[in-house]
Amino acid sequence: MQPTVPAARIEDVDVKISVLVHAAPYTHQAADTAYQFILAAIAKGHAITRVFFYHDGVNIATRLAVPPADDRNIQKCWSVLAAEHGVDLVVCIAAAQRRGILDEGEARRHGKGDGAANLAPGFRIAGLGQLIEMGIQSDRLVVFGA
Amino acid sequence: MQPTVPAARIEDVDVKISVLVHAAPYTHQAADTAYQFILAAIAKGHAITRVFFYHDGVNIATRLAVPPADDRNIQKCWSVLAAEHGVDLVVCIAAAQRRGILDEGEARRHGKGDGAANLAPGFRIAGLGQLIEMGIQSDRLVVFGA
Amino acid sequence: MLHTVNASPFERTALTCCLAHAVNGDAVVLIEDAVYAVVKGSTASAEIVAMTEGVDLYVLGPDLAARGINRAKLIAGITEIDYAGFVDLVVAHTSSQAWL
Amino acid sequence: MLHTVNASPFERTALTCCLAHAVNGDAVVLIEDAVYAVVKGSTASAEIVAMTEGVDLYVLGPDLAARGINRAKLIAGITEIDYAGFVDLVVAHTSSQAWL
Amino acid sequence: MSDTAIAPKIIKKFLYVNRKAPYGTIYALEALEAVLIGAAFDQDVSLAFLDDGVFQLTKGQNARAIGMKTVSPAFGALGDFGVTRLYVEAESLAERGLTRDDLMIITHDFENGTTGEVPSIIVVDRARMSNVMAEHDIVLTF
Amino acid sequence: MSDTAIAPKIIKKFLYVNRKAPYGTIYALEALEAVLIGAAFDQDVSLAFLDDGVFQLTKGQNARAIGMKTVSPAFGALGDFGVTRLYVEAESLAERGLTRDDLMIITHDFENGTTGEVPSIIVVDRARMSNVMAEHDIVLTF
Repeated sequence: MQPTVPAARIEDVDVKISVLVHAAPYTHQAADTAYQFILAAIAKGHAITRVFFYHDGVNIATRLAVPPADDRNIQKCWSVLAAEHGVDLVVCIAAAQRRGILDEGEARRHGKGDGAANLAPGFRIAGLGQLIEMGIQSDRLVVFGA
Repeated sequence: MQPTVPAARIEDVDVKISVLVHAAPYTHQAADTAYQFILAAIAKGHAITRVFFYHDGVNIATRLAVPPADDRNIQKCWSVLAAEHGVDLVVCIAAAQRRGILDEGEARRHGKGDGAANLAPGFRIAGLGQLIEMGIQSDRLVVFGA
Repeated sequence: MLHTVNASPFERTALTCCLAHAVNGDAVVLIEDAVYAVVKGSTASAEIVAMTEGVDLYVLGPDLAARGINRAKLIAGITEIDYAGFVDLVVAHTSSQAWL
Repeated sequence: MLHTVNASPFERTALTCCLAHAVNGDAVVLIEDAVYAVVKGSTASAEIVAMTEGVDLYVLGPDLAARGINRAKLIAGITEIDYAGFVDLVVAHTSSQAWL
Repeated sequence: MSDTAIAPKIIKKFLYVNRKAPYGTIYALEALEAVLIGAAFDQDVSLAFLDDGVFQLTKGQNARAIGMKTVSPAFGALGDFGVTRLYVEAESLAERGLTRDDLMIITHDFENGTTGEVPSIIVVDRARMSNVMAEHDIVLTF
Repeated sequence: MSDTAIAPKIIKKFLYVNRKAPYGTIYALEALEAVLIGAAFDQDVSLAFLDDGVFQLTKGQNARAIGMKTVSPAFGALGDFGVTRLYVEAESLAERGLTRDDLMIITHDFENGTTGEVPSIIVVDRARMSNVMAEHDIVLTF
């Protein structure tokens, strides 16, 4: 199958794209579509400015998920994306606290005990300002949610 | 405001009710409605056979959530319900593994490191059989979801 | 049978689906965002009036209050209940079904 | 402007809302469960035909394949794209809006 | 699993109601997981497919291109688990441009042990679907 | 927060699109949190309320009875954050049995520093709402 988007409408081969992900992994397909979209964008030579995880999208970043062996591991897909392509994966701190996704600093600050941090490798927790900033710094922003 | 359900239609004052909760805390109101429903049922003298958390409902059971100080703490509400009224709160093991909710045994079994277990007090993780069993053992089953 | 609907009728089709299956003598409880369905003058309320003959319709008062919907705005024929009344309805019907 | 819709038109009203706001020259991409909208003979496809004059309509092929919808079942006037084509559409439009 | 050791005396009629499309959300998959576990309990189990739930049963699904697991083949195993009644609503099919021919063929063995297979899918109209729901003790919606 | 120290040179037009009712889901609340943080960035910020999003602006909300926080008062503070344009779609109101009088009064100070308050809510028809969307660089949907 050939994509039939008119080539004349494509402006550039090196566009800065940022992505906002709103929905929980597995429960909604949004995390999967966002991931496939980003792979395709990278393959085309575009730059991914940042991925911001908001609402239940923050749950993608838990290192504790153990999906069935015959299914994809969504967190690992994203962690590999960060490692191999240097994609900046930012988890909203306010949304993450509400839902129980903590990095080591947060886990300590809230007295959750040693080893409690559940943020997966390749993700970082930061403020909503990072969402605005990625909107400013990128040429395109795409939202995937539910 | 007086409820106007015809009293003649109410069969019993000691009915066994079980509750199934499907939706993520905060994101959907389902966890709140289920909680208020159960408080009202207990106040009326009914027995809560069990609450089973499925789909994203398993996320209610994380001990790592730190909601804003001016908001309710949904996990704590449920943990208190278990402590004060002995309500059996069962988190589906398959749904929980997929979403990163683990008790100590599971955390150890999957090599997540000491202190990684994030199941809150008052909840226990068990198989889907507990859902079927509660259907068999209770007089009524109510589903709250999204 | 007791049916529960919790989604806004303007966002999801769950209420329509429910009403298409509710039969004479059934009860329908609107909770959470579904309570918007019974606001007078809305497109959803017109559908409810047309489709609930023989069905008892209840709405959860606390959810109305949260959303600032006062009783004067409700269409006729709706019974407002609180959580205790919801429990009574569950007890009064041998089975219930959630239209999620 | 590029619009994306990902919900089934039989379950949610998002597609209707989107089409009511898409204007001449806009593009709409149907992804995930929204791809069911373009199945010939469905109530949703009738609405699409009526509401997309002047709007370019795209559907994500991988989502069609997952759901077992082969091309023979699609209404006319739909362009099937893959993820790369989706990226091209995002690039080709200065802004995009997700109807969630 | 220790769950299956309970061997309850009570037999109830369980109806699993499927109203969501597959892949876009996980409900179809996790409902099926619940059905397969539940089948071990010697209860009377039926499934209902209405609204977008009818999409779960369509032929030709292949989720490889979206990086997911194809759910539909598992329905073929239901008969082996003693789940033999899949009620499908005719109006839901028609509204979605589907006919019975768009659905997978799902069968189970004759109950009396003679050879041959019986279709598990029972297409019913909306009024009959309401009756099916009313006839069950427990209605689990996903 | 260190985020605010970035002081970007580029000014873009941000539109926050609100299409969900409050309380039933968290989208209204978390969208508002994003708006309030975003306001610190010296960008051009507007809000759009259409479909069920118009319910966010209704008078008389009180979530105490459902054990939740009442979201609506926070809209009154938007003016202080420099967010002065709340586009509300007329058709969305009408379909829901609402009029402008059912909405809260939300105002902001005159921009030139003279005394007096200006209404922040701008009721627009659907065609104008499409234009509003098209006029913005970044459309954030919640």
